[in-house]
Amino acid sequence: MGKKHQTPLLDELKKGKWISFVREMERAAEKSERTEDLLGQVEESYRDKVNHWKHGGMAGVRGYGAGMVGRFSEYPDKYPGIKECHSMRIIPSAGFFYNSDFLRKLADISEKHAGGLLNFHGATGNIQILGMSQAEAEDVFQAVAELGFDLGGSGSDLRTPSCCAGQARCEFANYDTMKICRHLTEEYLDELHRPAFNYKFKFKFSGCSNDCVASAARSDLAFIGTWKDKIKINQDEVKNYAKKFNVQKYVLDKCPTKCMWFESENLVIDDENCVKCMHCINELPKALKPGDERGCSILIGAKAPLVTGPRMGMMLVPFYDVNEDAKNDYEWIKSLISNMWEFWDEYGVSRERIGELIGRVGLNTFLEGIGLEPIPEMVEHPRSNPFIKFTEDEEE
Amino acid sequence: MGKKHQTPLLDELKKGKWISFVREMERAAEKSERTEDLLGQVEESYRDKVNHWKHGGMAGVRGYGAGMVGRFSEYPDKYPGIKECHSMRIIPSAGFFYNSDFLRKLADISEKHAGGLLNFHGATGNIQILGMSQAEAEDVFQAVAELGFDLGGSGSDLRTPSCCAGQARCEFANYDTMKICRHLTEEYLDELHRPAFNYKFKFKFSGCSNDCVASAARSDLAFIGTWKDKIKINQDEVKNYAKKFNVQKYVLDKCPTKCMWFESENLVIDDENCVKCMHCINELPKALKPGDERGCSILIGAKAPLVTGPRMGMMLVPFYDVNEDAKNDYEWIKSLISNMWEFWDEYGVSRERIGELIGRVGLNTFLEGIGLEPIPEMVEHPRSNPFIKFTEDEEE
Amino acid sequence: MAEEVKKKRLTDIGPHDYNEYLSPMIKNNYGKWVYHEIIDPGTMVHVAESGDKLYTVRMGSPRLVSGSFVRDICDIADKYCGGHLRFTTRNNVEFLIEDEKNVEPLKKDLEKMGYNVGGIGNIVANIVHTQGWVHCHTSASDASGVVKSVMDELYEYFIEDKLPSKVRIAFACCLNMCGSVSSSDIAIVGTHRKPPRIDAERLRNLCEIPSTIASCPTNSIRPDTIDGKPGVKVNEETCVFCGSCYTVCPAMPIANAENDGLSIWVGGKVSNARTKPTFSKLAIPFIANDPPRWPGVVNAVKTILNEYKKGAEPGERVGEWIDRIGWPRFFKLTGFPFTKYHIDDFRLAETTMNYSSHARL
Amino acid sequence: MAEEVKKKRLTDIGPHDYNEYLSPMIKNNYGKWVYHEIIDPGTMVHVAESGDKLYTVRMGSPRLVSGSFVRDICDIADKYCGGHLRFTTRNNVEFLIEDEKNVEPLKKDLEKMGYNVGGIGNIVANIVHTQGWVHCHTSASDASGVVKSVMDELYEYFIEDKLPSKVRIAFACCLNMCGSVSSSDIAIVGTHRKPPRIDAERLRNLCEIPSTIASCPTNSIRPDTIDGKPGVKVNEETCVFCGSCYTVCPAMPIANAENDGLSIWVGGKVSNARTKPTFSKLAIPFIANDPPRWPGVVNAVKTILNEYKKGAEPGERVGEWIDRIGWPRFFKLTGFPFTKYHIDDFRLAETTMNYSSHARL
Ligand code: SRM
Ligand code: SRM
Ligand code: SRM
Ligand code: SRM
Ligand code: SF4
Ligand code: SF4
Ligand code: SF4
Ligand code: SF4
Ligand code: SF4
Ligand code: SF4
Ligand code: SF4
Ligand code: SF4
Repeated sequence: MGKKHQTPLLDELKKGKWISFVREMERAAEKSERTEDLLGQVEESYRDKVNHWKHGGMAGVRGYGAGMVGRFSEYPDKYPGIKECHSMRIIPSAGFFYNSDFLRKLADISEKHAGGLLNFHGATGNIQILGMSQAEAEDVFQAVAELGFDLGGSGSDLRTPSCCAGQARCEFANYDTMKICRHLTEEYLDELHRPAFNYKFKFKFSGCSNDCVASAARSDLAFIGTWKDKIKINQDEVKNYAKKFNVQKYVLDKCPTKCMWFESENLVIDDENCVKCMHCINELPKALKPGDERGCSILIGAKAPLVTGPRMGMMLVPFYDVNEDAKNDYEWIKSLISNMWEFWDEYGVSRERIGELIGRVGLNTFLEGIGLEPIPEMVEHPRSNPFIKFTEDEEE
Repeated sequence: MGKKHQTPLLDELKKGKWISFVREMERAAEKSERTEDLLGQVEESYRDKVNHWKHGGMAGVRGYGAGMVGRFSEYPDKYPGIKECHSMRIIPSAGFFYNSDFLRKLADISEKHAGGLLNFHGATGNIQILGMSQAEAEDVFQAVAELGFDLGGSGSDLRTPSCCAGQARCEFANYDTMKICRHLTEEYLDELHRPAFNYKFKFKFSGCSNDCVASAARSDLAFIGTWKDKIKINQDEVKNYAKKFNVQKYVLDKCPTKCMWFESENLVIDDENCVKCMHCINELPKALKPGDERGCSILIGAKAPLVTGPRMGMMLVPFYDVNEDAKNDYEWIKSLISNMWEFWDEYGVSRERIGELIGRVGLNTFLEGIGLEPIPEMVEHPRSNPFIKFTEDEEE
Repeated sequence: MAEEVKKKRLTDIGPHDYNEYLSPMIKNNYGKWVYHEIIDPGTMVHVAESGDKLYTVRMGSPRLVSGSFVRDICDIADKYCGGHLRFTTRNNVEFLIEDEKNVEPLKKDLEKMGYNVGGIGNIVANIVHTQGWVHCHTSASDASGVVKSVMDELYEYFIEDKLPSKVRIAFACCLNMCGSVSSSDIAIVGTHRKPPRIDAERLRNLCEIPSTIASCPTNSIRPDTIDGKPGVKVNEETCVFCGSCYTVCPAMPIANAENDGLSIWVGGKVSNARTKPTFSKLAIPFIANDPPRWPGVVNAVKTILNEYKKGAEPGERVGEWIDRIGWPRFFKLTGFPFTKYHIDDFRLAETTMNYSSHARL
Repeated sequence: MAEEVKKKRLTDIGPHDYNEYLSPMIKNNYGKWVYHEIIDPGTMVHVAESGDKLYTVRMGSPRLVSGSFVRDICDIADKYCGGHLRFTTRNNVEFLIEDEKNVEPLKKDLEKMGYNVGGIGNIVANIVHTQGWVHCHTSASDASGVVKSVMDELYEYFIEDKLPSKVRIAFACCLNMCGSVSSSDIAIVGTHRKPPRIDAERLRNLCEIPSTIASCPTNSIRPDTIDGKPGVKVNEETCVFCGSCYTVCPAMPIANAENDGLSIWVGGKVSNARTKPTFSKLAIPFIANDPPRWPGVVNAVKTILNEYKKGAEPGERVGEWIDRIGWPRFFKLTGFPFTKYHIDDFRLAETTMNYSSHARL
């Protein structure tokens, strides 16, 4: 293609040791005029200190209400290649495992039909192909579909679920994150493709409370692996670690409930008081393992700051027997999800995430609505204000 | 007087080892028909499970808008002695120190003019004489005044300040609680006697962060002793304690900032990280003492639950050089207080405590209003939501 | 002017000078105490730089006392303390003794007279409390009677030091919570469960409508027209029975013999020692009034205290113990049911949830 | 029906079966890993019950990549990993190696090609970030350029393990905060400082007034009549420049070249290890956009990292370090001024105050 735009400012970002996105854009621009134009517009943003995209605009694939984000240049005449510069979201392989065959073919598609630029991955977990016009959308989609991949979520729908590597490559996984991730994506394909919710809804699955997919911070429903029985201790390995570093100081003293101690040389854990935080297991992976009765906790309502402030996921179900439920095609969780969505549909307002709805109507109302009992694990502590709403049904 | 009313239920409360208020009422009733009637009405409450007082009603002393609480029986015919049963609040001696001479005379007054029942002390700290009619108010007041005692606060005024024993009987006191308590009571006598505030306002003074007068929980302005320099350590005494109990476990491990440790046998404190919580000093009183640069912290806004929920005092001034200011008749604190009251007067609404006002308008607005700079000690942590209100004056 | 003849009328004389009441030893050592030692639950000694020793004997008080009580303690003070005595911030009496050999005789005399000596160290402190049926129009329960019943049951813990730390119990007869009730190790609070009744006629005469409306924490009071005249109505769906409106407007009585009672709160503290001050949290939403001996409340408090005594480590306040074992275990140990009432639904409710996967399973 | 002829059009085929991409070793040991060891910041090994060992080499990625990049990593995967590779949740590439002797050659090849190997252990992790000026209409700053500038400066911390714990930095170009930005060790967030401008005409055509009004966190948008037609007005006294209205209504642009920039937040975390997940807190309210190398932000992040490295104990995340030393000391050490902007004034502001006498003096 050859360099059409001068990009002195962006060129500064080719210096330094960290891999440069500008180099990536240039490599793509070598084959794509539209990415050359993108470079030009971004350079202009660098000069003006302001972005040069028009607000939103439509883009999509027939039959789908989601999966593409429309993007139009503010200066279509100056940068005709990005007059339209939409991106397409593609459901990733769970755990982000791929092979070279698929990736090469996808690279080809992105160069053939779009700007040759991709995101591995978007913040929600989709593969994104950037720089596409509406006219090409169907072709790209069919090409991708032929590789066995489908469009991801966008808008007021179920967003593409994602998960940590889990049992595929991690000894800490308490359940099969990839399996349930794929299963529920499949189950709710329609909810994902055809936005009909009040707002977006996200699932994420982490195999343990290290939460490597950051589910607690950014998914309406976070599934975080845990266990019910005792941590398994290999005392010999404990002793090995104790030779190498100060286990008392760096492990025991940092246990949030101080439920571990040494009796002579042996490590003792008061498992009844363990909150499954993973710290000791992280530090002593050869010596300690989660117990055998495994499952996950379900946290609800995490989201970004707008409109009422950022929210972290809050404990809804301390122990969900996901491994058992897997045998029944995850029936229990599906019925819980449908109760939630019904409640959200009925009581939520437009652009209100489920966490905000619970904040607004109160946890009790929500629990009643979805048929769960209040339990102390849901709260940091019971109420401290005395404004109790006694109801008739509770009186003797 | 002889027993006029049968009190089978109250009689149950004369049993048991703890000193019985019923016995006290009976002892008073022996000399006072009105207290006999009070016993009768309380017995009736015990039977009906409901109180039998009319709501409020006026009572007072000429020239004063405060100092008496009016109380009228619901059944004046049945219990004529307590048709009126007001109580009078009397400013205590600071630190609640008395002698027998004064107390005897007060007992006499209470028997002569009221029901012979007293509270040592009311929850705010006043001496209360119970069971008085409006007609007797002036006589009681003059009799009390002759003993050198004045009326306390009630209604929307400055309430009677109170303090811990402080330097009079406690080695932990960082400043003279009794002196400032008396001084400010004197200074604001008019504000105490003639309610002109939006609502009540309370001062309490504790000599250290043990807060033996519970100022942090129940006073609009809480003065809590602290120090700035290093904790004084007597290493020999530390060693003595270490022989007696597990100092590491019960003292060091419980330091909120873990800023103490042993180096060989010697205790080391990283004073820069000490939050002056008093724990180590409490546990090792012979070994540790507050430093020499003493003063107090000022916390603002504590109050009971109604209407917006209970509030704890929040840090306003981390170190107030009260000992120095004492030399100037507490000028600095008085000007701070008058700034606060002006702000409260201007922006507060009726029945809004100052803590609620700060909650409503925001701490920054309040700080600007009273002329204090924002500092990090005021907050548990900086904001975590991104909704920053940038103002013109701050831009370069 | 007519006023002039009354010139001698005393007024605005201000607070009494406490110096008059300080014993010579206190005056000499004011601000110069160096340490104290607790000798037994009724006695402690403060030692000054000068070497002077001041002994304190603490005695329980029901706070609501007769003139005769006052004379009793004055007699003791005269006999052993040169007439000097004080009260504590929790309403106990303290005898300030300069001569060590007066300590034991003083205590004997008190015990002979039926008074309770104790309350120092790791004890159940005297219960701070309010007026109750004895004097307050807004009370949902009696105060002194509940306190007496609880203290009788916990008596051993006042006179002996056998708890992990101090336990402060507080009582308030309504949600106004006179006292530091909302941040006590154990708090007992008078509680209504029915909305206020409206006496339309009295309301017109006695109440200011805007302030009545503003008094409600849940915005449940709305202006209304009753018989063509201005009044208010209460939204019973949202009313939380707090009685705030009654405090402001006598024409909205809320007391209800069948439905009033007490709630139990735990784990608060005021001191800054170790942890920051913190509020008490709901343990039992409601126990019906059951005079004269309030067995429900007494048992609840006893249950908490027993579990605390069994489970807490030395030096742990009730709240620190619960924080360590977790609320689910607190409810399991005490057997108190966890209900929807325990889940906060007031203004800052969302800040009280468990935003983590931490759970004891 | 016309539809029938298009029957072969693929649609709704659902998520791909990941099993197709799992290497034989992973399939055999699925769910049966027993432990892992970090060999160096670029390499770790997972050991299975069977004794099988899976080596992982991690490589940095700018996330916004070209087809050529994809082919590069595919070549490597083919050469050493039977074509198997994955991406991490923070956008790194991971090569999954079954044969230990392929590890070092693979790393050499990557380095030869100019790729960065590292990111495992106590490192600065790859910065998760968003679109910025490259693709998003609401961005207050660029994303990739800031990230590149910061990572260049922190490069040594990606390839070497010399920090007390992992440091996760995240970037978002506006307050929508795509990503787990609001709970990162260090967060960099695009920030506006001027209210939106209103384009009355476009507003009428493009925006739904009720949802525009509802989008505002501070209720600063009110219905208004502009030239006799329905519109909105903004209360500039209360607007907090969040851009939420612009997200909903294109006719309310808020970007402003002179006044846009970045804010810095610290001390958040997502994991439940030790402490509960927590949000990042404001460190620096505003740093002007300064492309192409954003020295202001780079220095700020470097300053935090340096102090953290100097002061934190092994295993302490940034937030745990600050909790231990206290916020006043954090501001003192970094030299960042503490301002009124640091004091929360939003919805739950009152819960962030210091309700105690605890203070480092
Ligand atoms: C592409 C992506 C950022 C990226 O560079 O990776 C993205 C990009 C946009 N996000 Fe996002 N969000 C992306 C993940 C997220 C996440 C992270 C996550 O899902 O884990 C969040 C925070 C978690 C959450 O959902 O709260 C997130 C919170 C938002 C919000 C705020 C939502 C809220 O409830 O507060 C908005 C505003 C909105 O919904 O209108 C938003 C809106 C947007 C829009 C559509 C802009 C807009 O004003 O409508 C952006 C389109 C940019 C573009 O040109 O492509 N984006 N957005 C991510 C999606 C890629 C993917 O599908 O894989
Ligand atoms: C007598 C006393 C209780 C006692 O038995 O000791 C008391 C008694 C009453 N208080 Fe109180 N309060 C008493 C100390 C307190 C305290 C504790 C303190 O001052 O340390 C508090 C909590 C701290 C605080 O101020 O927030 C307290 C918080 C209230 C409130 C709630 C105020 C609020 O802002 O939430 C009310 C309601 C009101 O102000 O209308 C109240 C109202 C009342 C009224 C006047 C009843 C009413 O509805 O107006 C009570 C009169 C009872 C009577 O018949 O004597 N009382 N009140 C205490 C005053 C004695 C004294 O002066 O020494
Ligand atoms: C006499 C009194 C002050 C007064 O001016 O009247 C007082 C006196 C002492 N207090 Fe106190 N405190 C007194 C009420 C309080 C209160 C207020 C209250 O209970 O309403 C508190 C805060 C309560 C709370 O946190 O909820 C209080 C929290 C402390 C603490 C901190 C305890 C803790 O670990 O949390 C100490 C330190 C200690 O005990 O080691 C302390 C220590 C002391 C010492 C040892 C100080 C000294 O060296 O003289 C005194 C004897 C302790 C004892 O009773 O065992 N004092 N102390 C009060 C006695 C009340 C009573 O009759 O029971
Ligand atoms: C590969 C990846 C999962 C994936 O499916 O892609 C992963 C993999 C591992 N994580 Fe993670 N974590 C991954 C993202 C995360 C995230 C999410 C994030 O950063 O957005 C978190 C939560 C971050 C937070 O708390 O803010 C996360 C919190 C942890 C923790 C808890 C650390 C802590 O002490 O707070 C551990 C335990 C540890 O490191 O000891 C952990 C431990 C691990 C282990 C050791 C687990 C194992 O045995 O395989 C893995 C290698 C650690 C390493 O990189 O040093 N992983 N880990 C992610 C790599 C991201 C990257 O490229 O840098
Ligand atoms: S969340 Fe747990 S199971 Fe999943 S990758 Fe991280 S450490 Fe492993
Ligand atoms: S998992 Fe966490 S809570 Fe449980 S024993 Fe280990 S460190 Fe303690
Ligand atoms: S608050 Fe401190 S100074 Fe005052 S009596 Fe209690 S321990 Fe002593
Ligand atoms: S006073 Fe408190 S914070 Fe300071 S060293 Fe002692 S225990 Fe630690
Ligand atoms: S707590 Fe309520 S009922 Fe009891 S004295 Fe105070 S205001 Fe009266
Ligand atoms: S009792 Fe409380 S909640 Fe109910 S109407 Fe009155 S003020 Fe409102
Ligand atoms: S953070 Fe804001 S500007 Fe950046 S991609 Fe997300 S919505 Fe767009
Ligand atoms: S920028 Fe934010 S605060 Fe300002 S008007 Fe728009 S939505 Fe409201």
